[in-house]
Amino acid sequence: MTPRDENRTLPADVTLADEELEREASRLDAVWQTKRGLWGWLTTVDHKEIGRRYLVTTFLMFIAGGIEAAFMRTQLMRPGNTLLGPDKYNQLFTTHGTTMMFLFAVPIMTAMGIYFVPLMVGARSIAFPRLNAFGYWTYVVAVVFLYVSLFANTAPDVGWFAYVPLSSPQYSPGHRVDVWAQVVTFTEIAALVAAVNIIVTVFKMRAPGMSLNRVPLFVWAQLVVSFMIVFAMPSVATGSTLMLATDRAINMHWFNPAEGGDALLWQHIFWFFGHPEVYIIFLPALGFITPIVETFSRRKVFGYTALVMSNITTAFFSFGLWVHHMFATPIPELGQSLFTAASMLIAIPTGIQIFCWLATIWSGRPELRTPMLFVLGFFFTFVNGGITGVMLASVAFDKQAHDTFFVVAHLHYVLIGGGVMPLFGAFYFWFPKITGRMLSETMGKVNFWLFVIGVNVAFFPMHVLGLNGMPRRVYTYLPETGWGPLNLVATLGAYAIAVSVVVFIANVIRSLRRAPDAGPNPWDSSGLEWAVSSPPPPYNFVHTPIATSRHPLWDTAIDLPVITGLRSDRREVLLTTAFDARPESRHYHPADSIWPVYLAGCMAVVFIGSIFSPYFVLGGLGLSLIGLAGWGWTGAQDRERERVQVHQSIVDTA
Amino acid sequence: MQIQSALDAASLQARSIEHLWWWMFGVGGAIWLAVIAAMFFALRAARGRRGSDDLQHVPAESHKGLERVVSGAVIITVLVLTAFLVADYAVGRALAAHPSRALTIEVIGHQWWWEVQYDDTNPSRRLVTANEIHIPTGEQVQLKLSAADVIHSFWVPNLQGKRDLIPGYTTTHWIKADKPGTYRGQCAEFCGLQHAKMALHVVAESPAQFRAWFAQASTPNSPPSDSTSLYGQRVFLTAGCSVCHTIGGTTAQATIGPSLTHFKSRATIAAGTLANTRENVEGWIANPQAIKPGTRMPAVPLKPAELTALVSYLETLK
Amino acid sequence: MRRILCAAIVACSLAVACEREERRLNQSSPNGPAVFVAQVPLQPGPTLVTDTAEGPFDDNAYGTSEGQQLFEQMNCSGCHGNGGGAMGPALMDDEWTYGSLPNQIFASIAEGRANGMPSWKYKLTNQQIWELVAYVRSLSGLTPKSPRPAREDHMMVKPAPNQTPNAKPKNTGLPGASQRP
Amino acid sequence: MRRLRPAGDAGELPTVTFGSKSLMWWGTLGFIVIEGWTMALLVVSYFYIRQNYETWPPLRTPYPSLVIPSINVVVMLVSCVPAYIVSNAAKRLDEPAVKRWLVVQSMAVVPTVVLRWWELWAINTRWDTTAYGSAAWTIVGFHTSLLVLDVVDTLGLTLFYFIRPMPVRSFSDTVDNSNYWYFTVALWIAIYLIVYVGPRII
Repeated sequence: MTPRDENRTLPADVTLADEELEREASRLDAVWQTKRGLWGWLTTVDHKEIGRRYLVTTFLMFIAGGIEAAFMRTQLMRPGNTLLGPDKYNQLFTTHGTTMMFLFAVPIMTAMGIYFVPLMVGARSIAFPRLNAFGYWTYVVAVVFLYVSLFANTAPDVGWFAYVPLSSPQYSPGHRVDVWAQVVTFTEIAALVAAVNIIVTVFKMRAPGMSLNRVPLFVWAQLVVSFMIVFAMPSVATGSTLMLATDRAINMHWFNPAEGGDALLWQHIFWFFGHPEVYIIFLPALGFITPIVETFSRRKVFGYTALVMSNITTAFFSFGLWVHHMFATPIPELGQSLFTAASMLIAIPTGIQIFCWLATIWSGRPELRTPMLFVLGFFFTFVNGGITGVMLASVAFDKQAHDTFFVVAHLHYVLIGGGVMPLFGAFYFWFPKITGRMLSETMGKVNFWLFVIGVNVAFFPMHVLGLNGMPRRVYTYLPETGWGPLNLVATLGAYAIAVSVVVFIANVIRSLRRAPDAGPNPWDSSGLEWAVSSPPPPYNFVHTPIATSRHPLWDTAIDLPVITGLRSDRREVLLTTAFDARPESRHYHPADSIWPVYLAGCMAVVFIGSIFSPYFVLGGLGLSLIGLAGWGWTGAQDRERERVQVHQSIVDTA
Repeated sequence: MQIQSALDAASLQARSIEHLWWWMFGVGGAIWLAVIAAMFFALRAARGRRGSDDLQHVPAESHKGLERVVSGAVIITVLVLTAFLVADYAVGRALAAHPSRALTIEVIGHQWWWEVQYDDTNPSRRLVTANEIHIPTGEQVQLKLSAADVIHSFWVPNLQGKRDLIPGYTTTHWIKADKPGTYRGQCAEFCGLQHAKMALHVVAESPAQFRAWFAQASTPNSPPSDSTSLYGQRVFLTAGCSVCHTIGGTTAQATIGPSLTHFKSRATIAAGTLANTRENVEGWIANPQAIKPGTRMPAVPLKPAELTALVSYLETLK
Repeated sequence: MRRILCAAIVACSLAVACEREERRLNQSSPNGPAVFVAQVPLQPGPTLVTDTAEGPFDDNAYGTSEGQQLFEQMNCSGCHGNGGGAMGPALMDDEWTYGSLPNQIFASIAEGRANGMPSWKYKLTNQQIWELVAYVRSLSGLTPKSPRPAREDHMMVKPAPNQTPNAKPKNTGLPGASQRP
Repeated sequence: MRRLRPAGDAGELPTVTFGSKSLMWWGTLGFIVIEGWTMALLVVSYFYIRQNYETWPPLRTPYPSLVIPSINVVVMLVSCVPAYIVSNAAKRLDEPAVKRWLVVQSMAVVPTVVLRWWELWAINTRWDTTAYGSAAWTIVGFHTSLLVLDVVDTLGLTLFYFIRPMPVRSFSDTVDNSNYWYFTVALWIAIYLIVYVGPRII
């Protein structure tokens, strides 16, 4: 039973009457609605509710990291400044890096996925909603833990890369590094859980007819990145939780050279995660760009297949270039050249994507609305960072530029240009969908120009500073180095960025105070997420839509074919085959549950406690048994009404 | 003016890297301009089609054209990258080239200063100093790099790219300075509280001058003559300085801190943080934490008279 | 809600954490040369005064670890054999010939003791001696567990202090008193 | 808002599916991949550390003893039999058989955890003596966490089956539980060869 032959059997002019739809909608509301009040807030498993919280929390982290950056820039504004001592400065730059990488960039990208992937593939929910909630709460634990530590003078002070032996117990006494290791552990758990969730959602819950070659590029990016997370995150989890934390807590010798341990092992483990990490941030951002470019060029994207392929190749290559973070360490020449080649190779798929978007704009009818502006800002800024990236791939040049402000400039051009700018574009683009309200275009343009100018003023001078010999992670510098003026310029740029973010926040507050004015599809865009009301109802779709092309809303301008028959008296989702998305089964969808937040609490006891005493670990695991039991506890709901399929035979039970 | 810069090469190695940089800068800059230009062209070219309401309609021929343009751009990218790769490999070979035998200097990174030892078959003639490396110009010098505590990175931009000093490893580095001068360097791998103030100076001088310096540096000073310096020496040996520091020709032979045998011959103190002047030295000894918060040098409580005498003694260590 | 809960819990231990993590750098000691201090070991100066069972660095991780470094650099292990004892008495057991109170250990280090323990009052500053006191006490589990040092980046010749079980501070005889039976 | 045109009916589709048709199967697979990959990284690190030694295990370190680990390997392999029978019974929705054999499986898996305790000490060196010890302990320790997790899962499942009638879909979950057990056992055989037998060979 595929959508196509269904189309043949059913007359094309029959459409569902509005009152019928409303009755169905109210039935679904009764079943899918989250309870009001604190309890409902704690127990909800609605992927949109969780996604919205994720977005808010991660954006708060963006602000926190930004404030830390502002402090650092102010300290470096002039030589010999005494605003911050080395101790505070080291804590701040470590917290800044940890926050931006682990608590902002990666989770906010997965947050976008958690909110939009089910909508874009036309599913009623995400594959494992309770796991999804658990991931969010675990992430919240990391946030709270790091920031309480910061105010308890216990923030990590060894850099977001925590190189041993500096982070080994002898040179980092106390628990600052333990905080880092466990914060990383929590974020790893959260990221992995979200990744599995998105992979399964994309493979098993796509709308009928959405074969892999019709999957929106946003979803493709999320899928590819989820696979990258599955293979990258275990690496840093291994390093931080199973090696560094055990070295510090129970005196293991993973990194003790005197007992056969190895300091370079950490760098391999860390960068085998650390480099894909960059693309884990960057690829979803590219996923945001395509729908924005399509919508505001009024044209389907040029080179869909090329874009998908470059996504996948980028993901593969990104695991083959971690050593270019280690060119200054004793690594055989030949090995280095191979990694140079790989590092340069990865520029090709990225280039292809940029060319495809330019071609799309070229042959379309661009409208310079705010989201589109941020995409142009992406070209302007990111290409610069990409080129310096290729330069840094050169072993010889990297020997000079490595660990200098040149790298600081490069990575901010890549991550802000390639990550944050598309993200802001995405905020402006999808804010109406999430809140039902438009953001102000004028404030948006102010926000954009301040941001682009700020970023370039703040980070371009750093290239020069680096080449003029300014190393990274210095809390101050001598007047005779002559680095003062450019640092002052960079600091002013940083302030400009701060102002532009304030403008954005003001813009959000302003439109949240107004009445909903967006409507389901304010930009006349083509994705399935625009087929439902803004904000979407808890069940997303009254009837699961059928994807007849890559751009359902553009190609089926008149009426949308849907699959009916999912039960509305209990939470049920439609599963389809992994590749060509033929309807396969209806799947029970779990109810709201307190156990995700409870188990996240247990995780907190286990991992934070492990810093102080093994008894916390045992206690936490003991408590989590209750949680697991509660999680697994399922009554025999309407047992007789299940239809069971074992292999091909379908059995009706009872 | 820049006291340490990769763009002011003074050695074989730094210059080849600098050439590579300017070359990549030219090509990279051109590519950036091209892409941005393409972006603005795309916006302009599209303007004509504004308002026509055939949604998503793209004429097939323009599609063909697009395909040609895009694949052209991709091919150019590939070519440029290949060129970069070749250039990098060539420079890499150049950097790797070095003679079989050469003057070998061991550099050991400590939190937060540099220990410098000139290899010698005869251990007694092994010259130990700190934070200042003298090398002869015009010949390849080998640096043997190791770390005593955490990872540091040896970096003198005008002379050579950086090389990490990693506990448990010994790495080598080659420098061939081609014009005399003093070149500042700085630790490039984050190494703790005073990473920012862990600098060193490389003094490149003609082989003759170098030999002269070496001979002078290898012979301890004669004991001080005047009474103040003598008192100062006694302070040094009794007040606790000798627990960490070495002064050749005296009973102070500890190796926890930098060797002070020819203290006065160095341009700076506190690992390139302050000029080696009388006031600075007095201020440093009186309260090191004020200058390098976290340094291992404790503030030894001394009476003013003791401090003055101590400094006058150190002044004699030419 | 959970945020508030977490915050509350940690807020209680906040003060502790601050103290434990404080990087107390080698301050120039406010009271004259070490020699005068060591003669009155019980008043080592306002910032570092201690007459109690708690040394000024006992609950400070950084200070204890500085003491660890000094212990090695001053070659204390030459006699005390990494705390296991050799020519000098063991430091990891609960036998304290001259008392286990911080100020007693301070006196032992500063003044030196019979049978070969040299006097360090001319070699180390008060703070350094107090850091050594904290480390020596951590060896036998007399200091709070949380700030105690873990393994060093050296050969594993002795169990790390963070593994030593907590011990009751013993005050076996002040100088002159006989050893415990 | 667009009008919706019914173009198909899902009412006839099954609500409980087994194997790769069910979500839980994919989820289980996801975590198998993650845990397997983590273990792979640990094993690579183990051999990376090995490069720092001339002899393996290091000097003055005895070989790991083989008795207990070998016994446990056998126990685990045997315990796969009830697991297999359980999953087949579950696919037949044969509740009595599932209950019966889940009890057998529980009795078969509990000893593996008990044996694991001596297995850890069979490494014959402490984790805090050398990097070799650390590596071995970390690998076995990490596997222990997976083992305990799955044993708890099995016991809980058995308990539930006896406490109250289970929804039909938990028969599918039961199959996935068996699959995860096969993975745990397979992983252990690899570790047994690397950590316990390996040092005698390489």
